[in-house]
Amino acid sequence: MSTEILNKIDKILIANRGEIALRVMKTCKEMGIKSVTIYTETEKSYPHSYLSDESFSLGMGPLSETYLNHEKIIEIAKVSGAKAIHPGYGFLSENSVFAKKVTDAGLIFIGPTPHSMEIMGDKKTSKVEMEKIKIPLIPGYHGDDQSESVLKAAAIDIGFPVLVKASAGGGGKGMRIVWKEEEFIEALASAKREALNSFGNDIVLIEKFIQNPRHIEVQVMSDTHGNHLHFFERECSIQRRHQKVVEETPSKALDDKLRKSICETAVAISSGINYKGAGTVEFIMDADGKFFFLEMNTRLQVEHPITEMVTNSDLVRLQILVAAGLELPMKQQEISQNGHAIEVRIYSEDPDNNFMPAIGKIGHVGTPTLNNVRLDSGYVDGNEVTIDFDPMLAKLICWGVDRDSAISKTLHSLNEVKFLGVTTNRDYLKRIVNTTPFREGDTFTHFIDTYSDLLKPVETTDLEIAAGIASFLTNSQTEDTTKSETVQAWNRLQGFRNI
Amino acid sequence: MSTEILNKIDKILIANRGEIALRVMKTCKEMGIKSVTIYTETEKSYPHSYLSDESFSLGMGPLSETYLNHEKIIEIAKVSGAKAIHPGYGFLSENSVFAKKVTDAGLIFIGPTPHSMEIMGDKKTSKVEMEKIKIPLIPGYHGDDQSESVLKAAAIDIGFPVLVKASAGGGGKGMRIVWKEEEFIEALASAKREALNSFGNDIVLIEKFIQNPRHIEVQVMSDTHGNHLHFFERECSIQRRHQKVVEETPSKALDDKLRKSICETAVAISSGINYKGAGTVEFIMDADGKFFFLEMNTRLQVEHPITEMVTNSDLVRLQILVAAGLELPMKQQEISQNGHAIEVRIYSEDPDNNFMPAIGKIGHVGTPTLNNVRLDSGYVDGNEVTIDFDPMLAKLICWGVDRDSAISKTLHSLNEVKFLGVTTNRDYLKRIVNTTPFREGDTFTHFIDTYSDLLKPVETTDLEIAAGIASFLTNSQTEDTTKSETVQAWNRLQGFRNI
Amino acid sequence: MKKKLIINSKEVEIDLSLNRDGKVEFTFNGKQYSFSNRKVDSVSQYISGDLNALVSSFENNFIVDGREMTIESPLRSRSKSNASSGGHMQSPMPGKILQVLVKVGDVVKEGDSLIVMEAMKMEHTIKANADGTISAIHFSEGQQCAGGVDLVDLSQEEA
Amino acid sequence: MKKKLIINSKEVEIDLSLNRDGKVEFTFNGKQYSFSNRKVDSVSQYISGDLNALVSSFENNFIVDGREMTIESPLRSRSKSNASSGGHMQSPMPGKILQVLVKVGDVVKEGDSLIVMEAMKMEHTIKANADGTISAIHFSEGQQCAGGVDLVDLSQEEA
Repeated sequence: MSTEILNKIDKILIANRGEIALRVMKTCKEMGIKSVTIYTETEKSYPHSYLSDESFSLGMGPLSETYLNHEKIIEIAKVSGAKAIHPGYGFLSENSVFAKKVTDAGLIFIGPTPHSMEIMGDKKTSKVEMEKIKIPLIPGYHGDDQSESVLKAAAIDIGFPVLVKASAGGGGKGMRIVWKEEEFIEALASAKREALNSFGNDIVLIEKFIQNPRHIEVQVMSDTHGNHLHFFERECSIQRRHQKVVEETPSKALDDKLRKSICETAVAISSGINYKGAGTVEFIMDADGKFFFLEMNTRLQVEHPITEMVTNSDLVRLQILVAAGLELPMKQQEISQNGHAIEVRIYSEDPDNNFMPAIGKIGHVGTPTLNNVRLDSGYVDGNEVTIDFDPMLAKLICWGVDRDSAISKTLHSLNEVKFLGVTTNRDYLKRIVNTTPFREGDTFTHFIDTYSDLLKPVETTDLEIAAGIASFLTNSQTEDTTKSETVQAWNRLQGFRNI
Repeated sequence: MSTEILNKIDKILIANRGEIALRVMKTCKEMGIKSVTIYTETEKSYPHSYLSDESFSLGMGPLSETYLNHEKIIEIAKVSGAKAIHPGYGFLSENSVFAKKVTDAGLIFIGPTPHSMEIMGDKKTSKVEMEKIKIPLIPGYHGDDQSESVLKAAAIDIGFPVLVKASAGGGGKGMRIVWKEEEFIEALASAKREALNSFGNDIVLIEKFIQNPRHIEVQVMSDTHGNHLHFFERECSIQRRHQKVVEETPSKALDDKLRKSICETAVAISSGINYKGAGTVEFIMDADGKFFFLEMNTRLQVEHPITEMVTNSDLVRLQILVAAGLELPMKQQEISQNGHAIEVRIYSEDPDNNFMPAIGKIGHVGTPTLNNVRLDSGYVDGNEVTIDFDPMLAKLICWGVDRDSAISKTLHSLNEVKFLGVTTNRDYLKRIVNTTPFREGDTFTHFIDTYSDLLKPVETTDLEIAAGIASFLTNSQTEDTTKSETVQAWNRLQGFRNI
Repeated sequence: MKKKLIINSKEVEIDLSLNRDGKVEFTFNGKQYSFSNRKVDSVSQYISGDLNALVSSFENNFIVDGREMTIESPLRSRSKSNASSGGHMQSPMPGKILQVLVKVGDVVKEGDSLIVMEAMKMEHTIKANADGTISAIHFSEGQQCAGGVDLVDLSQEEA
Repeated sequence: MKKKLIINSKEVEIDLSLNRDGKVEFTFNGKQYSFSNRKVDSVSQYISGDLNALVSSFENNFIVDGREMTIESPLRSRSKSNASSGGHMQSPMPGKILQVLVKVGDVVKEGDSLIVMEAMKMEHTIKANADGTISAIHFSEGQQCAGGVDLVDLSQEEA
């Protein structure tokens, strides 16, 4: 198979940055495919700019002139001799116009067809399509009439609480929950403003808001030979600011029957629209196990590694095989869930101050030591965290034989993967996975609001502070001596924890 | 299960050092079991001495007073409240006297019964036992009469080439191949001398020497409820000085039928002697697929991680479960081989100067970046490599979807896992796995001698040296400026690889 | 020897009795502590004694077995003393002012929303950190602002 | 500017024309090279230009994309000049002399075994590094020896 692939795709341009650029690069290295990366002039010290086989500067400027610049990226691909473009997630990954330009330039776009992207790219169009193939949908208003009065009437008709969502949106931007009629107008204005800023489009839709819902999504992968596979579910209920922070698979909320039903629904969608490549079908599930189609992401998902660990597969590799026109090298019945995996997203932010993003210089990135633990990060020692890009520093993914073991490994590894010098949510993530509700699987999308009392910071003890002071004092002590003398001094130390 | 385990074993003393102590510690951390380690006064900067929950000094002195001191180790276990002792490999791991003392002290020995260790600990006794249960053995002389003339006559009778081996031996010490009758006496003297030095016992045995043999071993695991499982084979044919340097699983030399036959033979042995815990049955296999019992190692093997990666299991966890008296949590038919794994052993030695061990200070240990790659090492930045212990620095274990992918990942990762400051065999290991014979699976125990021409160092090119010089020169350049100024200078650099 | 330190932005005093050869002894908050210290790598130390813990540090950032804290000497302090207090509401990071919800002279209560700004593509609401009267507003809607600058000043009633 | 370096224990001369702001240009072995340099971490740099490579270094130890080499300045050289040459066979590391296979006055050829020693629990054979006559033997059987000391001296015939 490897020669067959290399004949088609021997060099890939990765049209992204940070951890996902490094993630795609790893699979390229494993498959013997050369990788080409792009970077802006301010990113020369970030590893995605120098760990690839070749890298090209995008210059300086706003995103539209760099990572979103269709023409420049396609030109770099051609100059470098890349045969295909991997868009990662975000940026141009769900842009059908770009995908078409790539194909028109004689290059392979590693992703679905522009047509699939168009169907799924707009929440309204996608729901119309889903109704055709009888996929369950949440009651809602997806009309063209966007006048305040019509939207308000629709909200009253659906019944509060309702959700106001940007039609073109994602990632929680342009999204508001409205609990009471009298809050509707202000929330609508705020959502529309954020939508316009983020997506250049302020069309919104209104939906029944399901209380205590779980976010369950199914990973699908389709080739161009009629094989539509799924790689089981992920539960991503734990969210802050409507963005996922903790994801896991399998979901504790699914029994075998429900799992089969939701996964088969996802495959009904991917085969129904004749999908190609990797995609994620997102569902919202209520307490009774009723699930509704939410949206389909036509790209690799941030949280894809937990699926890789539990199904022992490499989704980027499969994306590349499919893009090269090959058949998927497994059958559905060969894919199984083994053990449990949890991903936590490490952000440079202060969870105890309304998740305010933080900036700074990373003095040191810690390394996880346990087996079957992955740290997907785009930062190395000395890198600056700036306001130019997303504040996600890394994803920590821990696999265990069972859920309890995955939780223990997550708690232990979060202590190890320090980002010295920057305020992060590491401690907060530990608090989340260590709560009784999380341990018991009582997870739903308002978990963080509901259990905010359990998530309060634990006061640092005097003893912990004293240990920090000891280190501070000996740090200043070592400043006065040379390094090697200090090491000898430690070696001379006698009686440490002797019996 | 976790409560059941913790009720029996909530704290383990690890009676070992280096990478294997850290390896056992990882599983303890994952299972919520406290770990206790031991160290000598010269080892305070090595991570096994401070990454455990508790650690105790063994003081100073020869091994008999430290890592081989039965009484001191058992005393530390009792003082610390450990419920069980994990011996790792080497040191006391196959010492039945120690195992018995541990049990007599009311502690659990994580390993087989002293009786199994005694049967398998002596090569002669074990072969007598194997004959009883009709396991195929190599033609040889295992007699008590150790006079030069009798041994020589036996060698002539078996037919040259023959192998002279220390009866109590292992790891290639006290072992000599004799190709011609006239070389026999000198080789015998040398083997006996080395045997006496290493094991305090110079009894040797003589065997038919099989040319171009493969070393195939089978991982077995048995519980105390009558379940005797195997975890498939490992091929460890690539050896230098009779010590394994490259191991892999599955073996290219086995087809399904042969694999079934050799694995079932191994289980016939473990069930035949009513074995308990983890063990490895070693076979030698000739070019026709005929295999002969070599020996059984009654402990965890150095190369166990490749089995863990391919069967997706944690052998240390299973050892602990069995030691606690629990049933193995899987059936034979649930264990399968998935993908391919290769382990290479990184030694501080100069392969281009007769594998002469090297010492020095490790300035920096590199980290592997690809997924499904493990570096099991007992060293951190700043540690000294001394002559006091084994020169193995680390084991690099790479898993790939197939053998070619595992080879690519090994080559790539060997570049990453530098041990700056110490001469290592990293480059040599790359040469081995990159040869055509290795890639084609033409592996046998004399691979390194046979293909020595293919394993010669490749001359460093002027261009590579020039890149080194560039780094040397800019290193001295940065010495004149402060660190932060230098970083800014790099950031100011324009036009790097611009298009 | 008495010594002042700033820990998590608060000044504390310790009484240091020993600090050499990797050993340190001091009194903090009325209790006596004694620790030994071994270097692990360029950022980490293993502290043993009253607590056995891995401590990593970079500049004034310390992590004790996963717990983060800042420790610095008053002479070299990098943290601004009491940022966003004393009636000055500061921007947490560079961004754009979207909405100014108050005007000079307004009486506000602690927690009232004053300004909505956008930073890192998300909206952040700047709230009053005390009761008081708005005495100055330094930016208007649509303006860019740097990080750590005063946005709104509040004159507090005397207690 | 001409500059001498010791690379893999051999002295070479380079002609350095530029070395500032992370750029370096020089002539080596008759060819002109030009590189830029970016720091990656405390031990690694990314070198680009005639070759794009990660270079790690610690003291005189350099690794260029996995290839190891030593580079040092003649003034600060740490490597012993031509260890075990000039007719001195040295012990590679501390150990114990097991067997002395020659005596003073013996004529030996390059590659002949002279001494068997044990170090790190393995036997090592020390061989003649040139043709010559044994002029001195510094240890006898059973003695411990340090690393890097002369074991046997050889007087070489004049060429």
